[in-house]
Amino acid sequence: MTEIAWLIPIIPVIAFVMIIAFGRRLPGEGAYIAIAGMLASLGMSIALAGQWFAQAHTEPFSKSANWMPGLSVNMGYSVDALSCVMLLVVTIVASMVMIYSIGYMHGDKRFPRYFAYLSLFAAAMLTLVIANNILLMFMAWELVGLTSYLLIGFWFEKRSAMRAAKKAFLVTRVGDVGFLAGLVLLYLHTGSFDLFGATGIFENLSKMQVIGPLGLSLAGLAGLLLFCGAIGKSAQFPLHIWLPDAMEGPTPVSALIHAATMVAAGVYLVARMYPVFLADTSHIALNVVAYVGAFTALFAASIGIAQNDIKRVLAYSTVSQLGYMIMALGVLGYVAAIFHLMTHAFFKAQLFLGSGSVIHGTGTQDIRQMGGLRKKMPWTYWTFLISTLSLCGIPFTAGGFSKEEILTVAFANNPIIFFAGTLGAFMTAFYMFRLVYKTFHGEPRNKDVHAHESPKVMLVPLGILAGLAIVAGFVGTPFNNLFEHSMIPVLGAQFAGELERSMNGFAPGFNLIVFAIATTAALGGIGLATIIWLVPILKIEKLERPFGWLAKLVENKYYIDEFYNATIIRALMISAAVAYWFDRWVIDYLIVNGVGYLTLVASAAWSWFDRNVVDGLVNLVAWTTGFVGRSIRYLQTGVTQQYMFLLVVSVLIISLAVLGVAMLSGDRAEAAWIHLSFRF
Amino acid sequence: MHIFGFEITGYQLAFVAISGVTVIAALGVVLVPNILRAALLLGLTLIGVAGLFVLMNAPFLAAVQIMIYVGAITTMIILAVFLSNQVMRIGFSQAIYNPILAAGAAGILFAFLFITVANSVWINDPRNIIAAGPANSDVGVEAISRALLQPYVFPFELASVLLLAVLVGSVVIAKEDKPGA
Amino acid sequence: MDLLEFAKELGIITTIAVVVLLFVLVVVLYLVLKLRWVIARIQSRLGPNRTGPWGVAQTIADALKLFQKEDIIPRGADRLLFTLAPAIVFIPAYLVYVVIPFGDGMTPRSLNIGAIYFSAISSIGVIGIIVAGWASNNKWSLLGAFRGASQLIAYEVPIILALAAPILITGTLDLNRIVQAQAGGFWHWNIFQGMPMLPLAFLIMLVAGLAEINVAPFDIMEAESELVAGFNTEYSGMKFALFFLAEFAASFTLSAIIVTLFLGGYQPPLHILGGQVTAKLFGVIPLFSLISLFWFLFKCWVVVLGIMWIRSTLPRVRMDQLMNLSWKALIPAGLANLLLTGAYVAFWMAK
Amino acid sequence: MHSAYGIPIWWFLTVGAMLFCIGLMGMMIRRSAVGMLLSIELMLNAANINLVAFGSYLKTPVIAGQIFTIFVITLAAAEAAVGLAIVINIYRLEQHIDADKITAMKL
Repeated sequence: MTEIAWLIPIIPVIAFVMIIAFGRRLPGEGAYIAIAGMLASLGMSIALAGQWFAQAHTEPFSKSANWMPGLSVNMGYSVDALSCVMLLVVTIVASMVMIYSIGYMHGDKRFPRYFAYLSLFAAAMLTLVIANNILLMFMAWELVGLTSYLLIGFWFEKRSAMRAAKKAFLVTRVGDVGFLAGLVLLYLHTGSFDLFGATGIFENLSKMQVIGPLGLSLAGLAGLLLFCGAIGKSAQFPLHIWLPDAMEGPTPVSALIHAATMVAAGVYLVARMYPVFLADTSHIALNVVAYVGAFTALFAASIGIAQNDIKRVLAYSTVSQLGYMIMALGVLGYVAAIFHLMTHAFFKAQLFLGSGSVIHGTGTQDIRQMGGLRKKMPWTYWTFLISTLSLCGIPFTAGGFSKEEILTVAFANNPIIFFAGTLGAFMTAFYMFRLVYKTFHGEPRNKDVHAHESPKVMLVPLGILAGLAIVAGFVGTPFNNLFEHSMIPVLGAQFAGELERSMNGFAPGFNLIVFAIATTAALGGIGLATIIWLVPILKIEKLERPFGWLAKLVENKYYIDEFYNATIIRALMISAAVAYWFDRWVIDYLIVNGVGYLTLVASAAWSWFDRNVVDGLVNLVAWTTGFVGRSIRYLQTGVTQQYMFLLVVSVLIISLAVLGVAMLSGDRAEAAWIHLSFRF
Repeated sequence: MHIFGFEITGYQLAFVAISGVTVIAALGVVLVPNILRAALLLGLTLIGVAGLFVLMNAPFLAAVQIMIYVGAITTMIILAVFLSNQVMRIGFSQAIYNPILAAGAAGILFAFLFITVANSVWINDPRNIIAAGPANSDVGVEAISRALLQPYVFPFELASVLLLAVLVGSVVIAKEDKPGA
Repeated sequence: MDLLEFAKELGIITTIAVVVLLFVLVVVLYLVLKLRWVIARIQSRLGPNRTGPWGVAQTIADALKLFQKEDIIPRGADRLLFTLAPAIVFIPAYLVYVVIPFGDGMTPRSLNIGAIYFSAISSIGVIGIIVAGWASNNKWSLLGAFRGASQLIAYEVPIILALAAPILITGTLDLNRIVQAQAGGFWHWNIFQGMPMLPLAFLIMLVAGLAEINVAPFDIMEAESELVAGFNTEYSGMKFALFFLAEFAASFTLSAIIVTLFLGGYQPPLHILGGQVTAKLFGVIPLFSLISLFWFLFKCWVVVLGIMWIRSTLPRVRMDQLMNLSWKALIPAGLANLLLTGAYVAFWMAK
Repeated sequence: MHSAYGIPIWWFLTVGAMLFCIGLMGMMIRRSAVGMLLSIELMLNAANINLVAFGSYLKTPVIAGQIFTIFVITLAAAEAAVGLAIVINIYRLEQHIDADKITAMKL
């Protein structure tokens, strides 16, 4: 199997080409081709993973082909535990989403193209996870971004979808610049794009131990640059703004790309390049990773509480959970992060597909319009609830195991991160159950919405994924962590040792304190949500009187629902609103206007004055650019001959300049040029 | 044999003759106002370049040059000239206000190149090689075909894909749009 | 190579050129006469029989008449190109003779890329035809030239494809070595090798070659009933003679190439009929080359007769039929044939 | 046969430079688009001469120079086909192929 593993990404490519070429003439208008291809890839992935884990390999299998002789640029694939797990996750979720999409996209006028895009995305994603070469990874990375763009903007007649697609593409591109810089840096210092092998990047990281300014080592710098890419793709603060908007795409796409696979690519990238981070003796890079992740986790969770669009709640939840994984990577929870990536892929894909089923059934995305759907959509409800429990980290669900492992590692390494993680778990449970209660419980709030259960072709994937949301966790229970045994050797002997040294001999296992705290946090969140929305013990009216100065704002009932539920939540609410405001105005506004990251941090001091000054500077820059552009646009005459003439004159000027510099600097060899010693 | 104190070989004479024809024909290509004659002169230039290839011990390349460049590309250009009905268009571009300016720029660039080329010390200058005897390996058809199918097979296949794309693409571009189609 | 050697080389080249030119002239004179005889015989009439014994001097008389004719350049014609065009057509047709192995050791100039040289040089002629048609400033001429150009371009491809098959089998581009590889009896000739492929290549070559030298049934570029006389309508006298010469020279070249590639070149059909045996019997060494020259010319004569037979019996095809035949039949067949031949060489001959 | 024939390499390079500069000049002064295509072919040939010269004049000649030239010829054929198709299309649209007047891309 390992010899033909390269076929796994090729099959969807073939499906893509077939659907693009023949479209509606294929069986099922192309859907069956795409699904057959995906199932074939899934079968091969299962066979590959089964063979790999059964044989207990330690060395990654890696094979390359040379592109062009003379250039040391290879293309190849590698198989190890990490890529096996990623292959399984991608193929399973992609198959489920494709099957689901038959029902969801039924009757769409661009139905075949949708499946073509999905196949292309799957191919790119599979290439990304199987590549053994960072350049190939980068290409697949960009291709994944392209398909994400195409699919977010799938209904491009909608102006908002078009804008969201552009936004997603451009915002992730900011991070990609970092990624590109990082890979160039790695190439310059290790002389290779390959990951494995004696000449590969990982074997030559010792060349990058040079300590630079701020005590940052070269490896750390490369790691941070690569992490920039992960920030963009995995929607981490401050580049998370594209992901909520990406919900404009079809819901199955959100499930596949913006919940389960592509956004996890950032986490995968950091995990794949983990030796680079471990080689960073200053440990700055990993700390940055940890704090960015933790901040994102809390920040996004607090926004999620205040959202009313079912997909946006899930989107912020995704951002928050990705922050969780990134945070785990930062505190040396390498295995825990990948484990959470896997479980999250299953239950979050399920949640999105479930929400898609709800949207399909009710025709709206606003949870204020829903309510009482439990009876009308029992299948959707129960599967949704299972995944929610898994996401909240209830013990003995997949999410429970993975979240607990992350917290255990954080507990051992960094108390601040541990605290943040616990708080995040609490908030997650709170807003997820708010979502469940408002959507499925109580009475229908809008009589115009006539909900109905979705067709079987949509329910079956929901069921399978919900099952996985429970079962998938048992590969990594704290008592017998099969996952860890196979994942640690991926790093190679040297770095696996490094990881253990860094963890001071601490082996994550079952830790009663952590278990108790995590479970309490999750149950606490659920409980708080219950007493507010399900069994209204905490009455909103009672809380109105002490805060009368805000009473005028709450004349609208729905508004009260949002803002005045309990005193404990009030602080959270305000911070959520503030964070939302911060997100909307400071980050969105300034980045879109091309101001850099530093300006953003300065603006975070909530100073309007600052913002005006910076804005003025920005306008000055823009004006200067515009002025220069206006001035030199007369050069663009559209006449080829004039371009040619300018080209020749420029070449002459450059040659003269080079010559002049050589003569002035007294370079004898160059200066001899002018002596005209012809040798006829 | 010595002429005016220089030692001159027959090959050098052949070189001078061929390159003289080539360069004069090339000048004609850019200066002759009648575009059809310019295209024919391009054919002559290309044949001259093929002759230079022969002098550089690359006869296969010379044949390929004649077959593809002269036989195919020049024919295609002449047909395009007819189809675009622009044969007798006389005069030069007015985009650069004076053709002399363009000629001057190109001339200065040539002076640069010439001084650089003629002044450089070429380590394998034939005057160094001739004393040591010929240093030739089998630079023949077989070597070319081996190189094409072994180390360069990827670009070779890529070139075939490119040609296919060009075949389809140029038909699509040049095809007249039928109304209603 | 010093200058003296160079001068000597120039002398040899000039001699070869003159000899080949004379040979071409003689061959063309004979071919024209023979063509008229053959067509007359096929049409049940006598043909030229008055000038000289059996009419053999007829073509010489015709040639003399042509040389005396007034050389007309039409008004409005591009004088320079009008004058150059016959030369552009004739010179490549004449240059091809340089690589043809007429007999054992009787190649004017043996090149190791002979086959490619042949297709490269013969592809230049198209330009002359187009130029002639345009320079005449006559719509029939221009139409004839366009037809000719599209026809020649279309049939260049199958010829090269067919050419490739025997080259693959013998493994060399040198025409001399291709002939040598076919020594030892007619069953060694290329046409009987690599069984279904090379005969097919022979057929493709023959059909495409007929079109390439634009004789009936493929002579639509000078179809009298449609285009007066095609691209050479306005030509007369010496210039017309050059076109005429080039056309017949090309038809001999075609048969020579077919003979070289497929019919064993100068090799005798049976070993005992070859020069070596005769030389041993009579102890006369120079006979050796002469006998091989005889066999070459004999085979060419047979092929030329075949071509004349075809051109005098088949009706002319239409323009669209002509194009379809090349692009939809000959080129696909040639490609498939090339593929099969490649497979044959790779999998059977390697053993 | 040896690769040198007594001709110094810079003779070839000079011819290459001449053809290149002539082609460059043609690009600037030719009015019709077909004329500019002709000039491009000249420049490509100049590059070919240099490639083959460098390949042949090494102490052990390398085949790469000729291989690259073959690729260049291939690309030139492709470029000419597409370029001429575009020229014909432009002629159909504008009834002329004056590169001076084709300035739709002008800002």
